[in-house]
Amino acid sequence: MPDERKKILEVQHLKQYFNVGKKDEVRAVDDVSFDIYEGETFGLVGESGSGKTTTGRSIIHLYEPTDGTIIFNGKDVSKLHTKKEMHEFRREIQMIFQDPYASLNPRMKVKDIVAEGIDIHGLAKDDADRTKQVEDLLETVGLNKDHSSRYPHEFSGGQRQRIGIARALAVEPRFIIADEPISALDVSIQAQVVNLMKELQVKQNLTYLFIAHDLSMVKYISDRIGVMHYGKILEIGPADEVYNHPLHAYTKSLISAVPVPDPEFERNRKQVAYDESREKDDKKRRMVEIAPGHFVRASEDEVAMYTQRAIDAGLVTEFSE
Amino acid sequence: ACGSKSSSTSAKNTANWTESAELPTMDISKSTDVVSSDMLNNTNEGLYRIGKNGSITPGIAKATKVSNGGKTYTFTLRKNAKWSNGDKVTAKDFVYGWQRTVNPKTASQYAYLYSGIQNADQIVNGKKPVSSLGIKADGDYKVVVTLDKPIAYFKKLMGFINFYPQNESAVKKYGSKYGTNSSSMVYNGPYKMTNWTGTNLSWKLKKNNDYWDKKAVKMDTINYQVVKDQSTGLNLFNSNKVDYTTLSSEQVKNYKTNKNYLVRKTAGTFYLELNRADSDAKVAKAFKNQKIREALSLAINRKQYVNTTLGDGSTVAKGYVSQDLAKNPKTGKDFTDDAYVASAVSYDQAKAKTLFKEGMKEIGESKLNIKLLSDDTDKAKKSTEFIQGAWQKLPGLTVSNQNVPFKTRLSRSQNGNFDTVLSAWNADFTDPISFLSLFTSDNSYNNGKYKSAAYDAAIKKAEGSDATKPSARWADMVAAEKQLMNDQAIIPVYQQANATLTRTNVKGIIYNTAGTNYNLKYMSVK
Amino acid sequence: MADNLKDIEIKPGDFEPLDKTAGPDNERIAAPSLTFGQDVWRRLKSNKTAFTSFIVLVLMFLIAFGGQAVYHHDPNAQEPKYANLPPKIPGVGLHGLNGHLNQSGKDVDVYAAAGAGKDVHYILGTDYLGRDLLARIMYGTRISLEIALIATLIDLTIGVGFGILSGWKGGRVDLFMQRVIEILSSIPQLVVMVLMATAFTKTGMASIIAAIAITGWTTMARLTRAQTLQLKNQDFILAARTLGESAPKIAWKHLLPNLSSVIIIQTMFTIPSAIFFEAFLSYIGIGISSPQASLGTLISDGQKNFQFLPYQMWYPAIVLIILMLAFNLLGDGMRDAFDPKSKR
Amino acid sequence: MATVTFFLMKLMPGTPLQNEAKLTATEKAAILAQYGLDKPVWLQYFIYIGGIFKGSLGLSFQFSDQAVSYLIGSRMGPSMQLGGQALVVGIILGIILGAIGAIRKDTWADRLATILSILGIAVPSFVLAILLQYYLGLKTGWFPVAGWEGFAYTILPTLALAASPLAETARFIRTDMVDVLSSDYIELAKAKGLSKFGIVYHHALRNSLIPMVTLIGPLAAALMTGSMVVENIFSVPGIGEQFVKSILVNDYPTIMGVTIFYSALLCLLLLLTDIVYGIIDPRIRLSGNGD
Amino acid sequence: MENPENVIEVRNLEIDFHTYAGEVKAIRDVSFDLRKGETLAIVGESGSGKSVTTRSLMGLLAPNAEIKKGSIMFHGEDIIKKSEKDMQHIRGKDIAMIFQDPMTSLDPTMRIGMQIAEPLMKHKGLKKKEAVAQALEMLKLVGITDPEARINDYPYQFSGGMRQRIVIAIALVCYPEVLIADEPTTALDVTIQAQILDLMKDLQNRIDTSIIFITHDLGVVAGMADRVAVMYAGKIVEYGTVDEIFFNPQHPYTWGLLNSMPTLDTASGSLRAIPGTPPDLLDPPTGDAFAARSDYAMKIDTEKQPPFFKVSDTHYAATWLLHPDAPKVTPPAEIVRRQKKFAEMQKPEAPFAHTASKE
Ligand SMILES: Nc1ncnc2c1ncn2[C@@H]1O[C@H](COP(=O)(O)OP(=O)(O)OP(=O)(O)O)[C@@H](O)[C@H]1O
Ligand SMILES: Nc1ncnc2c1ncn2[C@@H]1O[C@H](COP(=O)(O)OP(=O)(O)OP(=O)(O)O)[C@@H](O)[C@H]1O
Ligand SMILES: [Mg+2]
Ligand SMILES: [Mg+2]
Repeated sequence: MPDERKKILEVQHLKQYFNVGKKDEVRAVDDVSFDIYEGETFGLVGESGSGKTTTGRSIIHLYEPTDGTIIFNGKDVSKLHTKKEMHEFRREIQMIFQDPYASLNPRMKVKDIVAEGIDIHGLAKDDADRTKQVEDLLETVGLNKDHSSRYPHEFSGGQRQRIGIARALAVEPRFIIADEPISALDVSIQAQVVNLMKELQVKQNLTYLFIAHDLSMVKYISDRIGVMHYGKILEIGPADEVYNHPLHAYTKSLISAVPVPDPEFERNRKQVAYDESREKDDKKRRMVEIAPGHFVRASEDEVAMYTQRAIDAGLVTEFSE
Repeated sequence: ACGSKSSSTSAKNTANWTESAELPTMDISKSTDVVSSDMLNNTNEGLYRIGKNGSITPGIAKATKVSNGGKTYTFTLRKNAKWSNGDKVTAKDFVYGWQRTVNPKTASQYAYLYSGIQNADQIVNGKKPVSSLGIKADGDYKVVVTLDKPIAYFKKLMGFINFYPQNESAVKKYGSKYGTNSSSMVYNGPYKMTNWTGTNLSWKLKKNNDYWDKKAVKMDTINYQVVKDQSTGLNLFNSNKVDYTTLSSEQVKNYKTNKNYLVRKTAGTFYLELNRADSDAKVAKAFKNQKIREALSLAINRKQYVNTTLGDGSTVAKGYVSQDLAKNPKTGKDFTDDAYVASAVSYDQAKAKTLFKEGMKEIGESKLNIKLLSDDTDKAKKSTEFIQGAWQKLPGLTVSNQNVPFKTRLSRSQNGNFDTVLSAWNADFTDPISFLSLFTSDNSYNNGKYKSAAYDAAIKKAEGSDATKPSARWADMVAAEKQLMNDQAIIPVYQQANATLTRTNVKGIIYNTAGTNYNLKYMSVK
Repeated sequence: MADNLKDIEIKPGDFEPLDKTAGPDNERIAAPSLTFGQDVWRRLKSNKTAFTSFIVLVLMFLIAFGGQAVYHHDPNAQEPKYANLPPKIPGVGLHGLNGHLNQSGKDVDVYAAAGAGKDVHYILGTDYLGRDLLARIMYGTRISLEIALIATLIDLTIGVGFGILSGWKGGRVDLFMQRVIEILSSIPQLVVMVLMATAFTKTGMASIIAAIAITGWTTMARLTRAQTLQLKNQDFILAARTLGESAPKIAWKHLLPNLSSVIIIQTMFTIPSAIFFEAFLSYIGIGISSPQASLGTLISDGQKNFQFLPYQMWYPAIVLIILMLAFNLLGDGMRDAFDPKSKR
Repeated sequence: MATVTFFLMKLMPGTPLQNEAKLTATEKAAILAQYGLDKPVWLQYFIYIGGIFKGSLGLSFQFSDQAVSYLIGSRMGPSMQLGGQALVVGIILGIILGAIGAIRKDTWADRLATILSILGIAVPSFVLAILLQYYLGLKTGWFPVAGWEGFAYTILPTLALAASPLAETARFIRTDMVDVLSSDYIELAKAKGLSKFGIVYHHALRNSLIPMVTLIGPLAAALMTGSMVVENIFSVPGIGEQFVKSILVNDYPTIMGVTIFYSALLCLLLLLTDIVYGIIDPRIRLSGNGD
Repeated sequence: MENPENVIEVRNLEIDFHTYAGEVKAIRDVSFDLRKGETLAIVGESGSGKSVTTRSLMGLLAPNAEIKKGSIMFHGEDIIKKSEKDMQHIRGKDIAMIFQDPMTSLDPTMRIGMQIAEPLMKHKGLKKKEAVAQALEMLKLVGITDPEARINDYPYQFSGGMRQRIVIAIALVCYPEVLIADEPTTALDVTIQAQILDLMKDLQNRIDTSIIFITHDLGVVAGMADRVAVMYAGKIVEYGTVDEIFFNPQHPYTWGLLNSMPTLDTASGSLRAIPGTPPDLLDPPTGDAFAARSDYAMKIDTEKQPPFFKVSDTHYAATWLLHPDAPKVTPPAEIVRRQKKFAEMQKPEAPFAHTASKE
């Protein structure tokens, strides 16, 4: 059971609102709670604008959360007051970005991009050490060391993404938030990056928060998946379970829409429509553990229904509760 | 041409005139500038009207009696003079007008001209009531003026617009609007003004049919337009849109032979003042040195300056007092001839250099930096550049120019905030004293703080004991001028002239060198 | 599809598996390494108009700042007797360059009239004080360029600084700073100049610079702010933040280099507008004070005699126009060169 | 703005008095009282600011007894007319020139349009004005040389003034339109089979014109500057010409008044363009505040 | 093979782009047909020439493009030879196009009704009123709710999915024979993508348009296409019916593509990535462009370009592996799995023969 493992990140009732008090207030993240265990990959899916990126950025403290707590490695992130603590935090948690074209400063050489973290945290003894570290990192992500004196625009999307990964790895983080790291890449290249990430996870004992809307890839890479919609997480569970036996109607609909590279399957595919109005009734909802490790956001009167679904799917036996 | 319908030049008895600046006011008590004084002079009339060569010709006054040793003047007014509102011009109008001007509440900037008229100074200072002014109406048609002391040029003053009568009912009627546009004003002169809104750039003078001497007035209309740019003026002249325009120096060069070319000398002298009370001790010390002063004067090639650089008809200054201003009452010789001190206004670069060296030695300095202050007009800039160029040829002298707006220059001059300043003085009336009174030790215009007992004494005599003795007074004034020049108290540069193009078919304009520019009463178009 | 297999000549060994280790590197980058700067330079060079402008400007700078070394004429040396002489180049009979002028309808040899000897000739003529016009134009160009450079400096310091700060801080600070810019730019620049000219009691460099310092940088601030607003949400900035980079360092390392194109382009437009501004001030009489000269004072002096001594206006005006054209065309070219859309 | 101007003016040397030296203390006091200069500066300030709200800008020094507001009011007409005409002429011609440049990008027509438009910026308005006056006024006699008596008199000053807005507009429209022409919706319009003209007229022009609206404010501001010179040369009784004069004679109340007037006008214009922008750009019009 | 069923026949198309660095050989000898009523999908990596190919059909190539060779026959006439004026009559009427980004494809300042009506006014000569009325019909057809109210709205008032519907409405309003859809759903969410794809299929059935569908998402291809062309480095490397491409792929690049995607059945274990990057088209390799990245490359691949080898009547692939003399290689496991499935499908008792039914 995953519970035995150490929780590296605990997100509790995170709320991230923008333009608070103004006409155009956006509740990008609205009461989101989840945990991530050390060494696992937690996938976060949902449609555009559902708040995935915002969640990621709140965790890494690019935004000041409106409400809620984020506990990383046992420490409350919002209580990291001293510069040193913040610095330490910045080393342990890193981010990989969606757009490989926008995430690298076009006016910097690859070696300086990769070394940025090394410089900030003073991780190199001298210039030679810095160069060596950069070259090692490039090698780790499968690039040549003579790439280090080139500019980002000379690289293809996949190569750039790998440079971005090298930059994140430079400070030897324990936790990486990958915000749609492959969405902008060609299919044939996506696998390169995903494979690299998996490899690194094993080698360096990394934990990932993997954000994507490509469900098949998320399912493939993640141990557990959270499904977001309108700033809320609707369902969390083991990847296979969520994918094969979604409990929440929204998850069902989402999965039914994923195109599959199989003409036969596609010919018989039925898309499940989702009626989102139900979500907006004013009922109180919270995350309920319907099956072991499988949570659904439900109101009290919905619990029975979800439980029944879980039973039907064989996720729980009738007596498990 | 497309826009030039019937160019009014062709129409009989109409002319198109230009002015170089707006008309700021038509209030006699408030006029300070040339344009308004020109307009007032032609739309109004005082006791006299200044005629050809500064002669005094009859105005509202029909007869004058001087009594009491030159201290009382009794003017008899003509009965047919009328205001444009129908009122008769009476002695009361003079009394009212004068009192209004000296009244400190009116804040007339020319009230100082009344100095010498009984109680005027005290009234201006607020020490005596306005009614105590030495002017009384004796019936409707007799004005009696009492002076503190005889004033030699008093009659000339009476042709100056500040002494013109004012119609009380009109002043009261228009209140604060009085004189701010052509219809809030009454006229008793040869012309009436129309179409002036108070701020616009064009207006008209129309023949005044209420004028007592209207038979003499030939013009029906004179159209005025303000043209600030001389090229524009020339273009307008050449396209027959105007009959008069002033010329810039380069324009002069090309129009010297033009049949319309006409130069008007003015009683205005440009001179350099040297600040003997300079805050910069070194400069003050230098300016107190006679040799240095002389060197600075000798270094300036005035002839070259007026001919090539200025080239607008201005002439080399023969001295401080301007040429053609006054004639020796006995010999008829010009003042400048009588009082000529050649060394003070000539050019000798070699001598200048030696003198300067000597002077510097005397004060124990080798280098001198002075600032040359002047207006920011074109002419002033050219002048300062020229002088700067000339002066910098003197060993050890560096000159930097400061060109500032006119009023700033004035106030800096008067506050002594300058090293040397290029100033101009235009005579208010055609008497050398109008110039000479400036440099008495206590005169507020003596910006350079020149002090000469001899000079002061000569002026005092001319204004006092010799006031009624023309020849003695003349001699006093000549002596004063010579003293000034020998001391090189100031450095006269040039006498100003206005080069114009004036259509040859325009006749009968009387130009004045001092006071108002011109008298259009007898103007005509052939 | 005609795949006539017979036509294909197969050599033995053709179907041997390829030895990958010997083959070309998978991650090889073939294109030569061009830095951003080189790339811009290349595109600029290929834009003939802009490149010509660039050359012209370089020449202008050289002549304005180094010309005196070759053409030894004091721009302030007066020779009043040779005032207003038209251009004369010995041996050139061309009207306009032979020292003749049309005066009152007659062709006059002005040099002879002024009593100038055979050896006296001024390439571009003289002004009203007999100063060498060519020397003065060179000098005036220098002063104008100096003003332009100062304006640029102000743009680069105040403008860029203000823009970055405003954009980076965002929120209320930004709102306030934007108001400041709005207020400043709602004052016509001339008005500021007038205020300055009067406040400084003396016109000249100081007041012009002050006026430019007050309003000249607002466009630059606006542009850099807009760009900063865009940049600051770019992933690479976020990346730097997640690495723990401090704000000033981000500004220096990430913002500035990426603002450079905007800044350079805007500078290309600041320069001519500063030169122009000065010229305008000179025209209304509150510009550089004599005997210093700028192109503006030269033109406005010359303009008064335009009908008689056209050369006095035309030569400085032509220099000014060329400067303006060159800077503007170069600016346009720079904009294209910096535009990623015109990559090809 | 008024505040800044006021205090700057107070810093300035010189007084309105012409013959200061000859005036007696009482007279000076009277004059100062007339202009309200006898009071402490801070009081003057509040009186002045108070006056502004009542529409009073004090009295002019140069025109004795003339209210600055009257001065501005009576001089506004010609300036507005010239400015308006120049703006209209400049913008319309500028749009045509700019559009030609954008549509025929990188051809000789584009280059010609570019050079023309940059010349409009490069030739100082005072040079242009005297050239126009000399050649089109005096030499050919087609237009009146100077003055202000009817429409014919407005043509040359309008042309002289229009050069810079024309140039600015042309450049702006060109860059903007080049952008617009490479946008996706133009591609779609091409894919619809619309003709080149149809694309430009129905899609490109409108989209490049909308941002143009924001340019009007700065253009108008530039016109104010230009008008000072042009009005002077063509003897137009406008406010700009008066402004230059008041600078040269230290007529502070007028300088202040005109400055405030200009700034207010500009603010008004900016506000107006904001509103117009909202009206013509559907994105802003309907959402209240576009992002 | 002049087939009357073919709406468009592209032959030996070669397109170069003139750039500072040299000639970009973007399209290198491309030939394909588009049949009436079918959906032809073109897949391939970014930069492989999908967009350029289809733009050439519209006569909308960038100014620096040069068509070196080849022909594009549309109703027996070569589009390449047509004048701009003639092309204007074809665009929007006979051949219509949808672009990738619905957010920027619509004129922000024009009411959508007008935007849809424009082609009608241009091609059918309709008056504005009639055109807008038809536009309204079209809006209904693409499933915009309450079209009467929305016809006068501006684009920004619609969501991305709605906008793409409007773009589709514009493209289809003249009932074109050919619809080119260049990555019409890439910018959209999966759920909305599914809706749009359904809509397109539905409309195709009604209007009987031939569709060229460009995408790099094999899942979408599987759902949409009748036939598929796989492009790599400016060439078509394999084409066939959708089942043939998905279940019996022959080109190593196609293998790589299919292999690098996790599917429903892909259990954990690593994905097989295609290593390296596509070649630089400034200087395309002499032989098989994919050789450098292929695990199955042979010596000849670096020397000679492979011709098309016939796999079936409808299926061709350009790889030397199909040469009779070439050694038999075992494709990756996933491909083997797929080929097994294909073999099953080919058995006579297979429920239906999808491809056969088309012919
Ligand atoms: N800085 C911000 N200010 C205001 N609103 C914001 C801000 N950042 C994000 N939002 C809004 O918050 C919501 C969630 O955005 P977020 O980027 O987290 O979504 P996402 O799930 O990552 O979507 P995508 O799949 O498109 O990346 C959106 O409606 C977005 O517009
Ligand atoms: N205007 C152009 N100038 C130069 N090269 C061009 C131009 N347009 C396209 N290319 C080149 O042509 C090749 C094919 O481009 P194309 O746009 O057809 O690719 P694509 O397959 O549509 O890719 P994507 O999936 O990214 O849309 C690319 O290498 C591209 O760089
Ligand atoms: Mg996101
Ligand atoms: Mg494409």
